[in-house]
Amino acid sequence: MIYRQTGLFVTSYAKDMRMFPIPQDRWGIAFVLFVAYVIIPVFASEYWISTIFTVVLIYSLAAIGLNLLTGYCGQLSLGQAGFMAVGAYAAFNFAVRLPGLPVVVNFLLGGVCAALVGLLFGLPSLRIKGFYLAVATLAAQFTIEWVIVSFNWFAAGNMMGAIDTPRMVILGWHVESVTDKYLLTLSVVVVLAFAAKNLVRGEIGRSWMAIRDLDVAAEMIGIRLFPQKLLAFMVSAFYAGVAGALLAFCYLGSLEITSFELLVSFRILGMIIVGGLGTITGSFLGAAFIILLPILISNVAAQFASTQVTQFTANAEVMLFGALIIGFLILEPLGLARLWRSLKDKLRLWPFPY
Amino acid sequence: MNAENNGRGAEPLLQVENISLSFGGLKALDSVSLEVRKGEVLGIIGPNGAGKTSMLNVINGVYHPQEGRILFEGKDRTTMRPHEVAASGVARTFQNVGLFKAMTTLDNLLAGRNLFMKKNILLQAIYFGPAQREEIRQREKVEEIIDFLEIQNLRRLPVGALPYGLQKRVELGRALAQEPKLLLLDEPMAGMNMEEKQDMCRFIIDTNEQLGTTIALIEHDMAVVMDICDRIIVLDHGAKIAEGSPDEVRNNPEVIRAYLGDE
Amino acid sequence: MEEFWYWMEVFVSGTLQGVMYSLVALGFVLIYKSSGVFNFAQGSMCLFGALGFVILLEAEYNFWFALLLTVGMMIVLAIAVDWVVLRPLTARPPITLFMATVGLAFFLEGLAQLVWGTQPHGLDIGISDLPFEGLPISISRFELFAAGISLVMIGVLVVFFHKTRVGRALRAVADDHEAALSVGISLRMVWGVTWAIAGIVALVAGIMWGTRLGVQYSLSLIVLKALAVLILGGFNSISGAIIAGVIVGAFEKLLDVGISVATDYQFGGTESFSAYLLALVVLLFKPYGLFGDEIIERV
Amino acid sequence: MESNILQNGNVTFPVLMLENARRYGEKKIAYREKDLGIWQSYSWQVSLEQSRDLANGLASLGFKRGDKMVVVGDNRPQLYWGMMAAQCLGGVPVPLYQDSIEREMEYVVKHADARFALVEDQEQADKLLNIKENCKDLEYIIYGDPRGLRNYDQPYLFSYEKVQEMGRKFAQENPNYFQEEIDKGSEEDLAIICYTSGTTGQPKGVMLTHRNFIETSTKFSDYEGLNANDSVIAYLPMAWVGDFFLSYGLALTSGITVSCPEGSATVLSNIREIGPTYFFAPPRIWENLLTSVMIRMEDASWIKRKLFHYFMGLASRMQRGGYSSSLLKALDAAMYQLGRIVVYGPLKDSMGLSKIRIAITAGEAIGPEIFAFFRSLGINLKQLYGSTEASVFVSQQTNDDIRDDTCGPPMPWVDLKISEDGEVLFKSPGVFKGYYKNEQATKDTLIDGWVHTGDAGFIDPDGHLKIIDRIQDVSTLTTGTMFAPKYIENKLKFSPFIKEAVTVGMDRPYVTAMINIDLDAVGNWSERRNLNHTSYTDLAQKPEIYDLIGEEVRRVNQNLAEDEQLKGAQINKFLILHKELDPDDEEITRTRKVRRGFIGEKYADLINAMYSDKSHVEVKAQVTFEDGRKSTINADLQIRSME
Repeated sequence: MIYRQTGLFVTSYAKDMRMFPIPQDRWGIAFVLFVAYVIIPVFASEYWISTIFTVVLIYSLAAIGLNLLTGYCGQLSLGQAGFMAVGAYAAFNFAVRLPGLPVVVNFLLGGVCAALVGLLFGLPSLRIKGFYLAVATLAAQFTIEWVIVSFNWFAAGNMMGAIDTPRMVILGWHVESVTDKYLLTLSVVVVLAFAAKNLVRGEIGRSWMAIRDLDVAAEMIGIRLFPQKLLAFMVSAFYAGVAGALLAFCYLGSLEITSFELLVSFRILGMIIVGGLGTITGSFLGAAFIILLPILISNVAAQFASTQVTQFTANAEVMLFGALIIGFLILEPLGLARLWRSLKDKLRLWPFPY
Repeated sequence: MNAENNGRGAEPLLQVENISLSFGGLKALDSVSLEVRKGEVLGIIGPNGAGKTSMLNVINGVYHPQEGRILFEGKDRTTMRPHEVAASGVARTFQNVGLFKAMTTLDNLLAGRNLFMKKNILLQAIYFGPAQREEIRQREKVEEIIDFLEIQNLRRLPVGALPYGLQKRVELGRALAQEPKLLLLDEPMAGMNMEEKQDMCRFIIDTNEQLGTTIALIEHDMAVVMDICDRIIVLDHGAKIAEGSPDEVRNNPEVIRAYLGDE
Repeated sequence: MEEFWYWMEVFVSGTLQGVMYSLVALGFVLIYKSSGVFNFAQGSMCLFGALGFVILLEAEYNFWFALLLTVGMMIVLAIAVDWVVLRPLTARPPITLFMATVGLAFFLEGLAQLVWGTQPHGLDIGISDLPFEGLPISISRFELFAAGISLVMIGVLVVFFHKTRVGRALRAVADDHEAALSVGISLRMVWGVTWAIAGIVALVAGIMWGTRLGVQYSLSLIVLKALAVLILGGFNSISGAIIAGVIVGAFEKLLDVGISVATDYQFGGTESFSAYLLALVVLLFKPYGLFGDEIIERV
Repeated sequence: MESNILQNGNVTFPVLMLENARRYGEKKIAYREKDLGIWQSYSWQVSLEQSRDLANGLASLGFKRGDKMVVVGDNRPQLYWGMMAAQCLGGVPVPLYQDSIEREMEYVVKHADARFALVEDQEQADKLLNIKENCKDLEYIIYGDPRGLRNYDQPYLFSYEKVQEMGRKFAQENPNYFQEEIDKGSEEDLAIICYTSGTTGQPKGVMLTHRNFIETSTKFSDYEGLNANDSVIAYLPMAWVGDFFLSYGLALTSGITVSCPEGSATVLSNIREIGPTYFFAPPRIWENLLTSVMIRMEDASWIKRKLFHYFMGLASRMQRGGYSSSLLKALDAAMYQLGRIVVYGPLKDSMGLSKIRIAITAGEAIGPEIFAFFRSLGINLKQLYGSTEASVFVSQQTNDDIRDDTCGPPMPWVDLKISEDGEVLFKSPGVFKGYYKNEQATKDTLIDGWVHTGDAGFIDPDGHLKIIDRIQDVSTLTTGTMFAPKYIENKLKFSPFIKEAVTVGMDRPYVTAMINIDLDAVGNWSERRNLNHTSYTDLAQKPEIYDLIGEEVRRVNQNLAEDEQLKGAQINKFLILHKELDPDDEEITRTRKVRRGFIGEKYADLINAMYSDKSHVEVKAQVTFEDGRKSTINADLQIRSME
């Protein structure tokens, strides 16, 4: 209804291949960024900024990473939280052992370390596929957990990987308040989300999708499967690593290895299923949905407040999480992103159905 | 311009020498030799299970033969991997359409250009600058193919939703995007109606004549094969039983026996 | 000599535990063979069954009656899963079905704990965990019993598959879906039966593990270990699952103890991941597991 | 300074081209063409260079003043530049219908004595190559798109680029030749010969001069206020005078931008991309647009359908006006604003018509519902009556006085009168010079400066021209009632389900009709009723379809019954034809006008059957199945009686 496409003709390929070809979409993105950068910091409460917005952004980043590997390249991974842990502990170590680096550099180095570990655990993809590979990524999850707990060098001598993240400084900016941390997170996520979008609409993204859709044919048009899969593992782990670092520095502050347990990997997998496999938008939608849902449930339950309720809601949440995954797979395999798209298409085609 | 025509049928582009291939105990190819000559359209025919697709798979590097060797442009490449084969200038289409179904026509064709693209993940993440220029360069090439195959209105459609005949055409487009020296077509006209077959014939002939691409194709429709092929090779039970011009093959008693006997 | 018996003890204990892994993996292989579904919820089914069983026992039901009831419950569960999850997802890619079973796993865990609570339950089926006396190594009665039950289960299944009509149908389906269809075997029926059998296997495994570890949430995680067993043995080989279970059990015990001893008990707990690494390394050389069928890709 | 060129008299299209290139240079776009996925833009400067190089190339091939060059293909800038190149050298372009078959082309090429041919691509080149032997004047064939032509080695076949290359060489040796030839041009020179696809007999070549077109185009631009910011889409057949006016004349006189679609399959989406401000279309196109809207609305959810019908009703209520209370009027006006967001705006946008300032329907009568629909959306759709002989314009509705059944008052520069026997006559600066090599026809048509259109019509009390039919087709039934076949056919064709109709009645006791259904609309209709069909023939003979069409015929009859003069000429029987009328079979012209005489002979059996008491009739028919197979079958056509 609001879309008007008459007279939008392109006179060059550069314009034709824009990320958002329709002006209304460009305005939409600009509006979302405006809300995120201006409206939320000014008007939202600390609780919302910290526990909702920052967390959603961080998990969105992790979900984007998993989506690159699973949604775009078709390689199922159950170890995303493990790579987050690598990023978090690596960034922590860089911050503690090399003080003076801008904290963003720490995050990126955390991501790079995660990418290298991702490379290591991606190696089996040379020979194995599908579920076999998924199980291999479980190995990553458990091995990483074990290594961090067993070698307390990683936690600067603390047991169970317990760490407190140091103060953050970027070129004189002391990132201290909840809003500061939110803005830092937001900026990192925005940059990496656009980078991810650029990756998937270019040659690398096409190669990944080709491998996902039909690896035999992909190889026969000259795509080298193994390096491309490895690259997907690395990029995915990089995103997870940065997300892990953000989680540690910008949200938790002090944490243990349990912040990155297997359940977290499954939550991220749930996010991309619910949000939409193979879409960047879906990663955001899925993360927001999976994180907001329990809050919503407990708020509703709080209306009928009683002590047993918390336990009830905790279990109901797990059930609902499972049911949602099944429900989305059955009813809308392409997730919230698809619903969002259909809504947009409806508006674009209005009043026609097609 | 007509160099490929002058040279047609003379120089071998691909030589397959005494290839044998078996799966477990099953012999798919039994000491088969053939050559594809520069500039020609070669037809490979034979009853079901004659080993035609296996032959393409061997040429393609999907399977490696247990015996024999393959020369492409005079160089041995028997043990090449499929992506190396592609890089050396061989493209193919599949019997049951090997497209990337969730991707658009444009992306499928662009994917076919991957061999020509410089990959640099950082530049691509930034997009603006070299990566964009590269994308545009490849897009220009792909647009020529879209124009060539008259699939302008399919650009933005996911190929999985296209009718079968058009999928086959897009798949040919993806193969052409590789700018192959040798194009292998596995039943390019299977499952098509008359009109689609005619179109496909025209595109195959145009590809051969205008782009100078050497073509080897498998096809069941005899009329089509006789029509567009310069030379025909007949396989039966994994062995070559005849070879020659369409006329020679048509009248070859062994071929007739193989076909009738199979019924 | 003492040292030898010590290692022998570790080995035997690991092996016996491995047989219990096999039991979990077995339910998994059954489903994978017949329907191609990689059922991540197998562990949750163990928890679900064991929890149901223990609650009935605690309510002072007769042991056998409780068992019968829970078996019935597992069959109902199998049918429900078939209707609600599998049917709507027919003809979807395997990876989708796998993810659906991940969802199912969460759903079952949530459901079980919602209905029966989250506190751990001890389960006593009357077999003590004391070692036999008079042997050079200590072997737990319970471990031996559990291994025995597992082997009996496996034996029963083998007989079922080879001697009964339904079992033969199941095998036919596992070998070739289309051929099975063409001779008039109903895939739906077969899948329902398989899921029911897998549910019963899960129940038995859940009772065994529940006796060992207590019936609690972490029970659903033994499926993860079973996954390592699976990829080691190959998804579609029953004997593979059994042998791989034994290998994994023995390996992780030996490695754990080995590392602990070697590092003077500085490092331990390698059991949490060693099985996966083992599986991973094996996969690099045998991509379809030790006993899995190689899939020849046709193009 | 600027207006000098245009004021010193003697303005030709080449002069305008030079002027536009000087005035707009690289700054304004003359032509756009969707090619290789994007809109390639060509400035006036580029257009000039393109035409100049080609003109020089033609000169080097020996193109002389007065030479004819046939031009054939889809609308392409290259072809427009080719026409310009010919005109620069004092030659005359002769555009042909791109879907003409060889025989039709051969006639025109021969009749026009064309020495040169400029064709779009291999398809057209093949046709000309095949007829070249019979056309001894035809010396050179130039093609635009080299695809498929690389292996052609005829010495008289050149690519567009090759000719331009020769032109650049030629220009080095004769640097002034191009300008000198333009200077030699006179406004009274022929600018184009348009062959009208006569409904009777062979096509006639209408000779139009530079002055004819430049004067009408200039006057029309002033009249409608068109300027260099306007844009049009060039999609009408180049051989139709309307396209020459729109995509060539207007471009040169007013500097509007002309956009050429990617191909015939993408015209509709291309229109949307460009969003033209001035749109010129025959009723068939408007019908197609409406049909596509209706088909899609049918599939929409009920709430959208309700909204759509409510707002369309509201709009037509407001069109009609005549409110009894000002409150109701204000209420409707307020709702109309909402409708702009909810229905009118999106609809116009989906058709690519939201930037339209002026829309014209011409060439045939348009159905009142169709007309009202587009007017309701707020599109300034106007009816035009024109002819090739008038350089398009005779009369057109004005912005503030729109009726659905008239063609408006004469254009300000046109004199119009009705002869005693009811024929429409006109006189204007656009009046043609004569029919090429056809003195007799010229003498019959152009008498004392008045063009005899052959159309029967009258001027209503408000000064609006109303057309009834071709004067030669108006006849009487044996009962003495007046019978105007096209008038009835048009009413039938206003139904979305009826694509073509031929009515018979001259010297017969009653009126009968042969009908072509619209395969898209009827196909869609039957799909929702689970009626399967294998072919047009199969679908056409289903009783349900007969019922559907019968209902439409009944509606037309009711309408006729309201007219005192025509109520005796209601349709008595009809049948649905087993095949679609096809220009390739000479049943209709390329502009889709019915060739009455030919059809009368070809389908004599069917017609006679309808005047007997038979309830069906056998016919041998070739059918084409959806998979492309053809076969001949004996179709059994039902005859439906309307009593």
